[in-house]
Amino acid sequence: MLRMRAHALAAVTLAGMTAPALAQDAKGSLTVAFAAEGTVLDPAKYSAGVDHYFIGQMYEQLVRPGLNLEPTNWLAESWKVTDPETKPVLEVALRKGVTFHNGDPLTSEDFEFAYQRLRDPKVSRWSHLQANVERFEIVDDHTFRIHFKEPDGDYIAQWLQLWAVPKKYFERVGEEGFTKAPVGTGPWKYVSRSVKEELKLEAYDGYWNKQHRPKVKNLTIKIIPEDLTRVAAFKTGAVDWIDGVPPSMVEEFKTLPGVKTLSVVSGNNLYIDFPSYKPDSPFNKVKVRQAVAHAVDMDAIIKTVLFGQGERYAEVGKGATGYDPDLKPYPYDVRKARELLREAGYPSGFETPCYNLTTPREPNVKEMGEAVFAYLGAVGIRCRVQGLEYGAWINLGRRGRSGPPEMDGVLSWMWSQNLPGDPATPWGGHLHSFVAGKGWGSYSYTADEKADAMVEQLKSTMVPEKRVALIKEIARYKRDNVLGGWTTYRPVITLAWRDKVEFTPWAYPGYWRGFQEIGLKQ
Amino acid sequence: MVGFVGKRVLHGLVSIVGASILIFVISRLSGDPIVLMLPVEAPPHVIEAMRRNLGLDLPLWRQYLIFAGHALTGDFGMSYRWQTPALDLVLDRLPATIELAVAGLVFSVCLAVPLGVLSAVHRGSWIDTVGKGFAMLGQAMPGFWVGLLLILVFSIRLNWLPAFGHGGISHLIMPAIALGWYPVAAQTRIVRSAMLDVLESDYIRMGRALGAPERVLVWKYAFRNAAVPLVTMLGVYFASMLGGAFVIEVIFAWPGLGRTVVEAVFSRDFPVVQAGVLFTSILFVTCNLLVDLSYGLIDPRIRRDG
Amino acid sequence: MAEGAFAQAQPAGPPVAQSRPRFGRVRRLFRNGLPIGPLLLFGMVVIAGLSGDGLAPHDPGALNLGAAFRPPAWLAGGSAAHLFGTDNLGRDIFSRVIVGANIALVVAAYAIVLSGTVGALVGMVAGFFGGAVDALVMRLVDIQMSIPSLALALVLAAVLNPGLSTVVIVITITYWTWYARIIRGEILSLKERDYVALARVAGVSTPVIFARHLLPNILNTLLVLATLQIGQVIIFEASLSFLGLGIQSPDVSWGLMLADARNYIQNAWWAITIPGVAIALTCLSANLIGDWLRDTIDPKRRQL
Amino acid sequence: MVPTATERPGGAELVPAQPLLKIENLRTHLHLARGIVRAVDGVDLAVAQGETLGVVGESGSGKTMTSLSILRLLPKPMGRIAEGSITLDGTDLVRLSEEEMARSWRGRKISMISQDPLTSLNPVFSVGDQVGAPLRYHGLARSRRSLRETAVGLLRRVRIPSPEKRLDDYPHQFSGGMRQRVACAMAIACAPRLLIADEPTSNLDVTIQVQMMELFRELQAETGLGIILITHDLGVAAGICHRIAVMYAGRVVESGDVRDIYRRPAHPYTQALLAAIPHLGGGRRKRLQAIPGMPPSLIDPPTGCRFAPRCPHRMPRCADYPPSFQVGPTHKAACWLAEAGA
Repeated sequence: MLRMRAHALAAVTLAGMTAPALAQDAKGSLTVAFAAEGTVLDPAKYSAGVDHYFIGQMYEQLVRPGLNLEPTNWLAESWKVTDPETKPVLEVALRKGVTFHNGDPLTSEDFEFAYQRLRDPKVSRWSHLQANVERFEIVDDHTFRIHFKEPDGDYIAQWLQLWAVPKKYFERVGEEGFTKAPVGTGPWKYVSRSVKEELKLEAYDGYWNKQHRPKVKNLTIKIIPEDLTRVAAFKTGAVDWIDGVPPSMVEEFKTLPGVKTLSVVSGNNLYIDFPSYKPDSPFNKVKVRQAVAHAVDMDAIIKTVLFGQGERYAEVGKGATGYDPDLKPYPYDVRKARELLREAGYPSGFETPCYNLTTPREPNVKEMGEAVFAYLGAVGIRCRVQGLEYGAWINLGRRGRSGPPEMDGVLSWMWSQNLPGDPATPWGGHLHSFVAGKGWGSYSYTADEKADAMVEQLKSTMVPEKRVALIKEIARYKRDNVLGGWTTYRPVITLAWRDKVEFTPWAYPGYWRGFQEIGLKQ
Repeated sequence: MVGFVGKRVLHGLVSIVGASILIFVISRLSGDPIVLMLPVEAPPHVIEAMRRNLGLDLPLWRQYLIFAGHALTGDFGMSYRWQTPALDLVLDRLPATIELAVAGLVFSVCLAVPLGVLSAVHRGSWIDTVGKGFAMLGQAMPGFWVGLLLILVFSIRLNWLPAFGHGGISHLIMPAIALGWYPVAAQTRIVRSAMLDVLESDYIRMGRALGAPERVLVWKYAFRNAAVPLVTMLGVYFASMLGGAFVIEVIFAWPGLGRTVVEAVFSRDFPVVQAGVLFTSILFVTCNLLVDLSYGLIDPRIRRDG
Repeated sequence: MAEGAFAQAQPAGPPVAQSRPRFGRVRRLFRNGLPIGPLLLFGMVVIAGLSGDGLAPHDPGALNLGAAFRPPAWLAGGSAAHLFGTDNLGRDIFSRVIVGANIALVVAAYAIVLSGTVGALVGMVAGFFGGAVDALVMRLVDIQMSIPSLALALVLAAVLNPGLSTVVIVITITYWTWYARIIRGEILSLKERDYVALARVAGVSTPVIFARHLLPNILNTLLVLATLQIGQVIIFEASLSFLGLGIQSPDVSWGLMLADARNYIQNAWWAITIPGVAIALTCLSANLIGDWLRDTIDPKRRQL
Repeated sequence: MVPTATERPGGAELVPAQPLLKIENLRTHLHLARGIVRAVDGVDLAVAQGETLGVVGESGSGKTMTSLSILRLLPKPMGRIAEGSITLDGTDLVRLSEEEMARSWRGRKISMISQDPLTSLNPVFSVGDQVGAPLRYHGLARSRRSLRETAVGLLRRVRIPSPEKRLDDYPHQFSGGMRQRVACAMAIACAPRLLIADEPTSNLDVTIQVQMMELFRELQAETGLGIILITHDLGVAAGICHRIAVMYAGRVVESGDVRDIYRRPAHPYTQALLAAIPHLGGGRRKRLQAIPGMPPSLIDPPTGCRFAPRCPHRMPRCADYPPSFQVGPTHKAACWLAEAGA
């Protein structure tokens, strides 16, 4: 039974984790502002990353990335996977002494209950993630096993999927009651919520993690989508912490007296895709795709259009599983790009539709798209630009659907690899070729047998070392042949808070907006 | 009186039902919501299951009948995005929009009435031109632009007013200005020309002949007559306030129904779009009815033969 | 028996064209002269619009990342090359304002012509024939009027995949009721006039009655309505573009420029002020011309 | 009680016992775009206490403009009193400031009843409120309750049936006649010295007209009120006026006791007016004579007698401006024909 070497560190209980630091009761209150709002407060009903902003404050998972993104046991005291290559069994030993906000102790039944709800498509939108799980076995109050039908690398990559939800409390108050008064094990207890306006939380005194816990009593999260208004709220002192400092104001915020800022990668990966699977399309030729990779000065775009709020990456971002520092993105070289186009048989370039997302899902994504298309035009790939708002953009990108005509040109797209990041699922969606009905390549414009084989193998690789090696191999192959699109940048978000606020940033859950450790200087 | 009310209520109901059908059909055509709800990597069978689950695979007319049936019992379906009953979402947000629309209307009337009266009393003088100019300016500037400039000046630079959120009066000032300035020109014009007529009337000259001070004549006896035509139009202006609120709420982070519907349209959240627009039109129809009934209060002649 | 100044018998609901003998006299006393200023201003917008990007010194779409956020020429750091400065992507604002005028006029022209014709036709039919037709049309108008215009526009724009043609269609669908309601009122009052009744008695066919008697009067009102609508259409398009459902880049519209510039209000206040001023001046001049037209041609229409 | 007229030696105008109102050489001009209209061009009138003076003439003869001059309610900014004096109880109203005129004269000492009862009452205020208003304007109202009582008293005085119940009704709930009575109540609310009635009955049918005249007579008898009755209807004037002044083109062409004017009209215009009144009975079927031609433009009025162009007895002398000749103790006429009888 091969112990998880990479996670050996995780198996050891972290030093000092359980040492009972003297937790004096937190006092005072703090108001923060988010640009976007989590929709649901029930982890099983989670639909997109933004939901983490709220769920991440009140609920917890078995494992999570630590302060420098290394896997850290959280609600799990220890866990191991046996027979990872044949019939894997995940055994988890729960941490003792953990209680829910209403005082109920955390037991294996709670996780079985969470598992049952995550499997049910009527409740969860991620039921397909439990597809490979055969059964859930409760060994005792603090130990349970998950038996897999076949190896499932993704299950491990996404922090063992399960969120702690109080079974007895849920069954007593029912779904309706639970959404009105949610209970979890997290550092923050639910107080009240007004959709589109604010979420009020209170520090949970009985929180199990004495070392990493909030140092302020009341927290109010305001929702202010309009950048200008959010900045005004911060400057006028109405709020003490904001996320999403507009890129154009980051320099100014860095110089503001009494204000601290933090610029971190948001976990989303942006790229430009093109129909390389279509034989009659110019993008079927690798030289044309390489020409695209050379044609755009992404560094200049990041500096001016994004005000430095972006980080170049080649296939896998820094800190993500399988990051290969030796794999460099294509350099900006207009002469090389034109030469490649000539060799590919397009001496005077060609016309193509270019689809740009106009809704700011990431800051300045529209302006970035316009800039990229302008650079392509400079080397001869002349764009007929069409702007699409989010709903239309998603509908256009999807493969194998009825409705608007198939995407037939250059498309500005994005696919989050989460934090710290694991490319397996995204590659399954846009590197693997599109296979109707199988769930592979739902947004893919690539058809390459070798890439397909490697991605399918990655799906079933649970052994961390093998997983990292395979990711590096796929990344190199993907980069050299510019498959699954050309990777441009990973957006960087900037948070800002006043000196009086003590804030230690945790990446996940909440994509840096988790207030695991926040307080007021005494 | 009853016949008149009955007919109006019937018309209102027809409008509301018609509006619900119109919005139901149009929103259904605005693309597939399932793809926006499920994660990008959800497999096709999960998508099909969700579509069946939500009944989106049924023919359009059957979907409407189901929707209408449920709506009558108060069930407007679950919001695709918020996964809470759409009705709760809408009813939570409706008061904020009403508050903003009323504030906008109050601002515009409080501006249009004095402007209209003064420019009528001092016809041709500089007050007349300045008044009209100020009112015309409002009609020439998009509300959202006014909002942005107000935030820039009063919130960021001068830090007098909170730039966002919902709370006391201070939160209402800028949104009300941004929303209310637009119809001021039209309202001023109505009050001004009504006032011009009234000031030349016999009963005003009679009042003057009896020694009434000019102030009493203008602001008591003349004004109430001039207010009648404006009141008749209040219903229409309240509707334009509701319409305008959509953009203003987005800028001022105002937790109103407008912003909810705007976001629901972008995320193809049909239940919320339907419930939101339906309640806005119910609001509009009721307030029109109230304005019609309120004629009697202002204009006694209506009471007798109304 | 001298007739009373005006009998204030208020019909239920907003008064349809209520004639006021005394009123006409007051207005004519104050018929203002030709609005020179607005005509000049609007003329400039039309010239800029018709010239497409002929007058524009730079290519409005050309990015120049190095020259982002250049202030207007008259400010420190500004250059004559960019009269109104540049925006966040280094594009010349002056050229974009000129091309924006083109889009504004195109949208206004198409939208007004379409909504005007549709609205006028429906209004005339409803007014002239009355009865069931009139009731049906009025219910349709009521239904659409009970949905705030922007909400309807939003849903429509999401259906039709935003762009210039969508903006025109959305505005037409929103504004035809405005024309229909007013033209119907006009027809109702004209129908009562004796010469129409006489023509009908004399066996004149309906289309001829329409053409000779009703149309000329309607044209007056339509002209006034159209000029008054220019301002509203431009603002409506700007609001749609601001929400992201109006004109899409690479097309240039003033509303879109405002939407793009709103995040840079700190670094480039001119980027958000100048397009706004362009909208304001165009709408102001259009409204003033509309008012002047209404005062001279058709004083009774004061309620518009 | 008909006031006795005493002879005033040499005075062109026989002045009644105690002159309430005296208008001397009044000229009121309207400055319009197309020129200066000399609406009132040298008018002399007088009204005694308790006397009713009828001012008769076609429309545009200046009678309404004269009444507006008395009240200083000329249309702003065109109307202006160019010359002359209007003396009431010894005070020349022309010299008074606007505020003073409003505070202590209009509605207090002089008040007016206008022509059309339908529009002379404010449609959106109750009758009680409007009748009480003059008392409020002039500070005669002590408390709300006493104001209501006074208003009820006033309405009773003008013969409005069950006034207590009707106080809170609105004008549209009253008939034309009733409304004119309410207007009358408003006019006499502060016990004025002079009442100017501008065509008070022309919009009423005959039976109501008679009642109104009866009301005026009663009020006059009770309070010694001076009344100026402006009308184009000689029949109505005959019924109530003690003295008549006939105006034509901004001038008083003839004035005198009602008996003198009706029996011995000295001025051709007055004769023509009288000939235009249909007589009941009177045997001979006389065709009503219309007066040919139109009143002259008042912007540049013809020199000499202004009635000359339409006068059947036109003489070369008429080219000169005829002064007022004394044709009887209280009877004057501005016509060369009358010179013989002076």
